[in-house]
Amino acid sequence: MEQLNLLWINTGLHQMVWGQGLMLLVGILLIYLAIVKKFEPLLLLPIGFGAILSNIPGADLAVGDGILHLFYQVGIESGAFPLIIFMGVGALTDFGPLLANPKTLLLGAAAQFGIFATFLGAIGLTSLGIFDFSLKQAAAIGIIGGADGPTSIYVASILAPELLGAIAVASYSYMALVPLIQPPIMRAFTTSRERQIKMVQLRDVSKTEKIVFPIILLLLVALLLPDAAPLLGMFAFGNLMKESGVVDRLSDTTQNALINIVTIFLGLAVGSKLMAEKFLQLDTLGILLLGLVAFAIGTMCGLLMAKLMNIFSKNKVNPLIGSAGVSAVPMAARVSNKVGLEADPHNFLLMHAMGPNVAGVIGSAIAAGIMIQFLG
Amino acid sequence: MEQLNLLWINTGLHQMVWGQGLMLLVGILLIYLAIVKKFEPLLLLPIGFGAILSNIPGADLAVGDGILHLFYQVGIESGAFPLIIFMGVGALTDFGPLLANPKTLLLGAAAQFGIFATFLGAIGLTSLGIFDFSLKQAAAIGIIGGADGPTSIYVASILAPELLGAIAVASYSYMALVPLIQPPIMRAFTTSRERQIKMVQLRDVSKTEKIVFPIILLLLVALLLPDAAPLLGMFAFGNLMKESGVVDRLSDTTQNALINIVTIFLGLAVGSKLMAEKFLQLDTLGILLLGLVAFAIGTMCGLLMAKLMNIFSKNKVNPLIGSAGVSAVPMAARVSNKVGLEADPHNFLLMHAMGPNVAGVIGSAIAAGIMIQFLG
Amino acid sequence: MEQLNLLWINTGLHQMVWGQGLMLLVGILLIYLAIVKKFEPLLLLPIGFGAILSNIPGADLAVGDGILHLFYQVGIESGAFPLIIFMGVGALTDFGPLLANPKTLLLGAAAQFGIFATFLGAIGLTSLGIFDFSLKQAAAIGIIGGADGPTSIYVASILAPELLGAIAVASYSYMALVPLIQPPIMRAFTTSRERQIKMVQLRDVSKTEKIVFPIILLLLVALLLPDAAPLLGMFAFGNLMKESGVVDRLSDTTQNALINIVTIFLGLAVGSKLMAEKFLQLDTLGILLLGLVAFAIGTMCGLLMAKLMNIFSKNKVNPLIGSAGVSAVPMAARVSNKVGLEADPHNFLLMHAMGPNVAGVIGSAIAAGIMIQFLG
Amino acid sequence: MDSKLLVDAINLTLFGMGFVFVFLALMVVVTTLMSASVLRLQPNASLEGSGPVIDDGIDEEAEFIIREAIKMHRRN
Amino acid sequence: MDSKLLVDAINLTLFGMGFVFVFLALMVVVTTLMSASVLRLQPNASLEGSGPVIDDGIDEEAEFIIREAIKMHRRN
Amino acid sequence: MDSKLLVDAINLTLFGMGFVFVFLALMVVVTTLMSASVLRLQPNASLEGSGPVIDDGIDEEAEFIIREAIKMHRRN
Ligand code: NA
Ligand code: NA
Ligand code: NA
Repeated sequence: MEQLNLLWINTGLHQMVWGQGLMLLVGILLIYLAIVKKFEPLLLLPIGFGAILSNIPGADLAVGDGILHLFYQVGIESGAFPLIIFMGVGALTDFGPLLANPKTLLLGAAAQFGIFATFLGAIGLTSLGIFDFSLKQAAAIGIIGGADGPTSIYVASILAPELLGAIAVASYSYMALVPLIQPPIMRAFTTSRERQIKMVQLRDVSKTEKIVFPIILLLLVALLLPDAAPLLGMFAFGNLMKESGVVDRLSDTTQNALINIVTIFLGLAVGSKLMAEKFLQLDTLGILLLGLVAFAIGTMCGLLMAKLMNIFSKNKVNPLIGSAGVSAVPMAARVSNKVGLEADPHNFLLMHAMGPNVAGVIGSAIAAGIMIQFLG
Repeated sequence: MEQLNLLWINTGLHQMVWGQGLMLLVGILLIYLAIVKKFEPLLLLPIGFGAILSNIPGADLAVGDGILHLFYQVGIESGAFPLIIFMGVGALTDFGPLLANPKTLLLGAAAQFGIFATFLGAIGLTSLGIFDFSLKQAAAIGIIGGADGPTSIYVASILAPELLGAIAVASYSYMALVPLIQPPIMRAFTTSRERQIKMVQLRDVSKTEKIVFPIILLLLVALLLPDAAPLLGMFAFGNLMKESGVVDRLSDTTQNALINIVTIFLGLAVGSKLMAEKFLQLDTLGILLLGLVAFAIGTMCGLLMAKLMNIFSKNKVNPLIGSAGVSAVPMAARVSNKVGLEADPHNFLLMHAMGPNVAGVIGSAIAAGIMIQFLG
Repeated sequence: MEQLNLLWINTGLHQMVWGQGLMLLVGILLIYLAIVKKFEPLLLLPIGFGAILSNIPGADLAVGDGILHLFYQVGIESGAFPLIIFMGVGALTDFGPLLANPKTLLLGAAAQFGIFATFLGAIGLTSLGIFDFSLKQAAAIGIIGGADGPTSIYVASILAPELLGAIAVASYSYMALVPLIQPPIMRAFTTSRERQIKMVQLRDVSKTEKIVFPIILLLLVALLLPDAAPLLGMFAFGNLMKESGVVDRLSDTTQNALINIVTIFLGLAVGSKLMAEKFLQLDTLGILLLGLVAFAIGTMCGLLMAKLMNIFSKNKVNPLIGSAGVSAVPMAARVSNKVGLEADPHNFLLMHAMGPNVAGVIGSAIAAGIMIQFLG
Repeated sequence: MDSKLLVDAINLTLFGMGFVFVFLALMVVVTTLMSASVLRLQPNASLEGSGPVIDDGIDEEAEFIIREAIKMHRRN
Repeated sequence: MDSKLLVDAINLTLFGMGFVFVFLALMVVVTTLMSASVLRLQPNASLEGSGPVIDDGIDEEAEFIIREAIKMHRRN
Repeated sequence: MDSKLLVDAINLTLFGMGFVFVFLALMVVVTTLMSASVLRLQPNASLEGSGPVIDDGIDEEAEFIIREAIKMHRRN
């Protein structure tokens, strides 16, 4: 009897508090979104599973010597996982369209206003007493607007690790929702005529340009913003491995086994930050809300910047490619293409949108470096 | 001369104690079994090599800063390696046959009596003064009867790390010996007529069932036995990655590069627990003996459970599939098939035996959770 | 204004000291050599990139919690990376030609005189007051003459971590330069007639011999020189995985995903030792100079040993295969073949040179073990 | 003390074995219910091939064939 | 203190957004110069295929085709 | 002290080089004996292909061919 009682006392059912039960449902929801709705499944499936594991009452997987906590310490606290993922992203990125039309870098710059506006909004809401975010927390939340998962996780791990779970979930969820979030904004801020603008075919880009570009990017970062060097350094390294053509076996492994392995453990480790007592707070609601605002403002500013550039430039750009400046590679570029085809079924914008799309990755990393430099 | 002398003093030959020499031979034996006899070579080759490396006099690879000791600390002491392997096993497991015939789960339950009977036997022999095992040690030894390598290693690393080497060697050796150990027991406890029972063709199982199953497994474990959550959580995660179909690149890497890498280092790390002074003890003999008993009792109980089920059920099961409940995937299922074919050359039991086979993996992990909860 | 000033103060440009600027150029040079000149790109590209990252003023990536410093601590300080690479090299090595003609092992022995002569030279120059190397440092420098990257890095990490960056760069650079360094020496120390010696076709080697060889190698090392056991143990383990044929999936992963992943992080970690204040010293110049001498002497001794063997043996060896004894696998063997073809366009030495080539790997590891035993 | 040890072991065996059975029996029930619900909700669910397949064995065979093909290709 | 927080945030926003623009505008200039130099130095540089290609999409398609082919092969 | 250093270095060189030779010469003997025993015990042992092969070079070539084939496949 005594033992039966002990067994019962140790069950998850007996130890569960309502918050843990709710988080199990959140975990199942994330898994559902990943599998059925195809919401960024590579990340949301591990994160959702990690969320369930972290909230098993009595298992203590996300604290102390728990395996998820170990993954978190080894991979995220050290910064290693997001940086390795960024190296992999670099090895998967083609800067060709950007090099063929470098001024689209400015679209990637403009879309970063989503980050700063949200940062400002979070502090504003704190001033009004609605939320209670510090400058560091506000900055980490703002970076959601960069629409780059690893950048968000990297910045949150440095500036606001207590919010990392909510920030990562918001970041990947909204990246998956880009096809729903962006089109209405794109239609609202452009005229039908603008959406029909045809862009000139992109020029061919030589192998040498592609090899030199990541080195130039690295040196500019090194000279001007050292705090962005970890992120953009690993990004440029991955890209150089790919473009150089002399280390194909390293590049292949980076794009496959390595990024896959790290993605699994990154997801589980992020899940360890979804423990009920940390996640079920008003702050999380604020993060989800502000993250959505960040995506919307970023999209809008990308569009407006494209329209502004058209005032000064002879070679008109279709403003629809501006929204791709938030990154969310390659989803946002596909959305640009899709909305463009609605306006004119012969207007293929995909290639043109890839320029601002990858520019947005660089832009967000620069914004991240600024935040870390001033607040880190 | 002085230097020659120093060189001689530092040679392995001069420093060797007889136990180390014996362990070098044990290492060679394990490698021989792995290569020539094909005894679970994926594990026994690295373990055998690790055993040799650990017993090189003066090299100190398995203690302090030695590389094998580092592998042990990083991978086994933390629990990471067996859990990652279990994730990989999950990604390689097909629950289809089990879902088509869920009552075979009971066969996987019955076979776990091998674990508990051996646990009891170890304590009994201690009471009689023949061996000297603590409850924790007896539990870790009993788990050998689960016929799952990673489960054995995980439990031993928590309850009795000092016996881990012997337990792992016994576990993998007997798994390799399943085709020798099981058939006589199977023939002894079944009649020729029982062995000829034909089972109905398994129904088709839908993708949805396969996706929902690992989530249900995880939730049941979470609610009822949190201490089994690390093992079965990672197992279910691996299986969900595979069955969901939305993260194929993660699933592929888990089934290949990741599980292979971890297997290599797990094997070497286990080898580090085969140092002479720890391994060459009477206890080791007891472990080898008790492990064999555990396999035998598990096999027997699986068979008897199948016969018991046939008393109450209309759809007869061939009792030969009961012995597959010890797991030792997929060897035990193949043995069921082979012995079945001896009795009737048209009776293919392989598919039917896969159900209890994977049920045995779950059953052992549950038994492991119980042991850890009460003794850990 | 205040913030603009802060931003400027924090830029890399403002913080840069001349040494860092110079090291950025060194990093670019290494990348240039890797990409354009194809100098061992698998290592020199990551090392070059790591050199740039380490010298970004204000980023502090190679010290404290910087990511490159973490890679260094985890992978090189622990010894893990070079040992894992050596396991991979073992899995890529074919001992067939060596087994077909075992006396070529002596060529691999002779070429190690490059190591010891350089060690002696470094101490001699210290006695003369020109440089200031300790015995440990001189030994680590000498190992460059072994022409094996991972051996050099392993020894340097134990005996002289402060010189590791320069030693690794010298080692890989000279390995890439083998086609320039060796031929003049080969022509100077052999007569045209010697270079035309035709060697008898190598006999077939059985699978069993190939399987037994790594075990014999391991046991000899275990008995005679335990300090070489980590290096040669992992090397023999990799080779046994390959030759045994029973763990192909482990062997494949070792030869591909695993060695590639470790190579990337090894390169970056080595790059972390190229920080300006440590690298820009007179010592570095000495290391580059002595490393070149080591290669040259090793080449020469390999040739002379071959000529010596011809005095006592009936089966003449072409002395050109002696220079392959420095290792630099498989470059040095190809150089032997090429110089041989110059002398006689029908004389293919490639297979014959593979024997001393892999013997050189063993020889250097033995020399490394001696150095570690007496000085470590 | 020895008898205390034995009593503890017997207790743990009984509870442990009991729990294993209860847990797996519960899984039988839950799994059966789950399958029934799924089949009711998706009566024409696309089934995976014909009958459950042991991935392992067959994959390995196919892999082996492909590898051999590549080897043959290399030799030629 | 709240107003101090807000002022800090506004300052950081202005400087941050300004820096992002300056940095990326500088990249436009440097990249353009780089491309011009490269094209002048290597006027007939071998171009990669015809026009920049999104590796991802096309690779995935090809991979998919190959995988399907292997699957078909396995079934037979 | 400098001369002490030099003496140490000379000693280590002599012993080190000597040991390298002894070790590898011993390997010559042991390897030869091993091969002889193996060939006596397995006179008709299945040999691997014809003569030892440098895996590296040939594998890389084959891999290269396969990769090129895949690339061509992708382009079409
Ligand atoms: Na972005
Ligand atoms: Na089992
Ligand atoms: Na060498």
